[in-house]
Amino acid sequence: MILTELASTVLLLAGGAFFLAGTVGLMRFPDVYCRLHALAKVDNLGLGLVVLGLMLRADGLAQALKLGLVWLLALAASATVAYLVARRALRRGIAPWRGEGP
Amino acid sequence: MSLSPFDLLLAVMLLLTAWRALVAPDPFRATVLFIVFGLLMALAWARLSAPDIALAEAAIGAGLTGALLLDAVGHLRAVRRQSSPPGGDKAREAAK
Amino acid sequence: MPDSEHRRSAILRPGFSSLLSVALFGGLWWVLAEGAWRAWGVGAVTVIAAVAASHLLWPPRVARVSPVGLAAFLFFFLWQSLRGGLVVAALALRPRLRLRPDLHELDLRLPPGPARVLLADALSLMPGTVSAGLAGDTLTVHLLDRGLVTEADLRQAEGKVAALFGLKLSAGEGGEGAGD
Amino acid sequence: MTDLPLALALFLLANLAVALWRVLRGPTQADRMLVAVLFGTTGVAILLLLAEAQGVPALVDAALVFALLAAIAGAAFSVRAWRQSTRPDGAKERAHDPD
Repeated sequence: MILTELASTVLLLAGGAFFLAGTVGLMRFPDVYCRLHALAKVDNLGLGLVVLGLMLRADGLAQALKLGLVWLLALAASATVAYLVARRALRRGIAPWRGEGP
Repeated sequence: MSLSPFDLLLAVMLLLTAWRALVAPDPFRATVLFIVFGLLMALAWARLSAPDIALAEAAIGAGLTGALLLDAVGHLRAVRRQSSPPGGDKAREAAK
Repeated sequence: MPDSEHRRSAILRPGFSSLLSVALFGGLWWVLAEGAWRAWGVGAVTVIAAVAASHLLWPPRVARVSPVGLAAFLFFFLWQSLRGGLVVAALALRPRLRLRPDLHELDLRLPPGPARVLLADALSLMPGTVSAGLAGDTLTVHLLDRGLVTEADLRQAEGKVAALFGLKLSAGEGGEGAGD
Repeated sequence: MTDLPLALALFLLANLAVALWRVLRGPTQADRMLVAVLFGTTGVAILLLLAEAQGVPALVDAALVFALLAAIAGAAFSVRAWRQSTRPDGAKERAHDPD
């Protein structure tokens, strides 16, 4: 019992850390495409860890599965939106930032 | 339920987005801010333990209204773009 | 429940696949209702409507999913998305930000349809890649850093998606294990 | 121990505030579209944490709607609000006509 609690706490904190990393990436990355990487991957991993942490606290299988379902839906949504944004930005002619030299 | 730092921050964000949406220079930006306001409002309802209103706010207030407003912005742009270039008279005729 | 037998059977043609969808949507309802059995009255109606809608919108046998491929894909996907999050987080937190972003054009060997969509979506969640366009047979991928991803990585992902749908890719290096 | 979800929700809200400021500042319209992705993950996480912190499981449903809306808003952003392209190949966009 105490072990589940501990694991849940660790997972939640780790999730929070990933959200922080995602925000840092969002602030520092140079263009839309790179920011998409930060949002689509790091934040989703953070959400996954938070969901896992909350699943350990859920009162039943169905409730835990529902949390997992929310995560899956969020994954699908952000992957799709990331694709749409990137495609639209590319079609609008927003050139990707190329770092120092080729 | 006393006022927690969470509520305070949320309230500040709500006021900020509302103000920015009102003074936004172009419709697209105003619409984005409107959607953000709606989603933050849904969080506020969630904080007030009103899940049903949070759901309705997110679905109708932010989602449906936001999509409609975005559609309207697209229409406005298309109309403005057709009427602005010198060869655009034909297109405006067709729209009528 | 079966008020108009022939109409229902017209909607739900292939027996096994509709049975599968009933089980799937039923399970989904069970999860959504958080295991509350009282909600079954509404649930039954919803499940039937969902099955009918899914058959109308997405006729069966468009895609046949292989269970082994599904398991392999899920494992690969979860592992890769964990790695993706870690790698990009490390890049973001590095004190000196040094990125070399690039666009990469990938010639797809997957057939058009759900397989390509799944690949595009999955790549967006894997380390260092975001799909940015699908035109003809070419998938444009934005790379966060050129040193992070190789063509072989993309081909591996393509191979996993192919295995999920039980497809055999034509020629090429990435065509590992597309079993039935 | 039970305060952890609420504390984490506050932390995520602070993250969201910072990220929102960054995203809404632009510079391109594509940057602003990122709010859809942002709320699809951070907003969902905050709602799930609130559901746990306040003992209101129904908020999980609201989180589901959030995730769904992120997809809809993203599609509306990219398909609806940007139906014209700045490049001269606008033949496809022209196909749409108001009656």
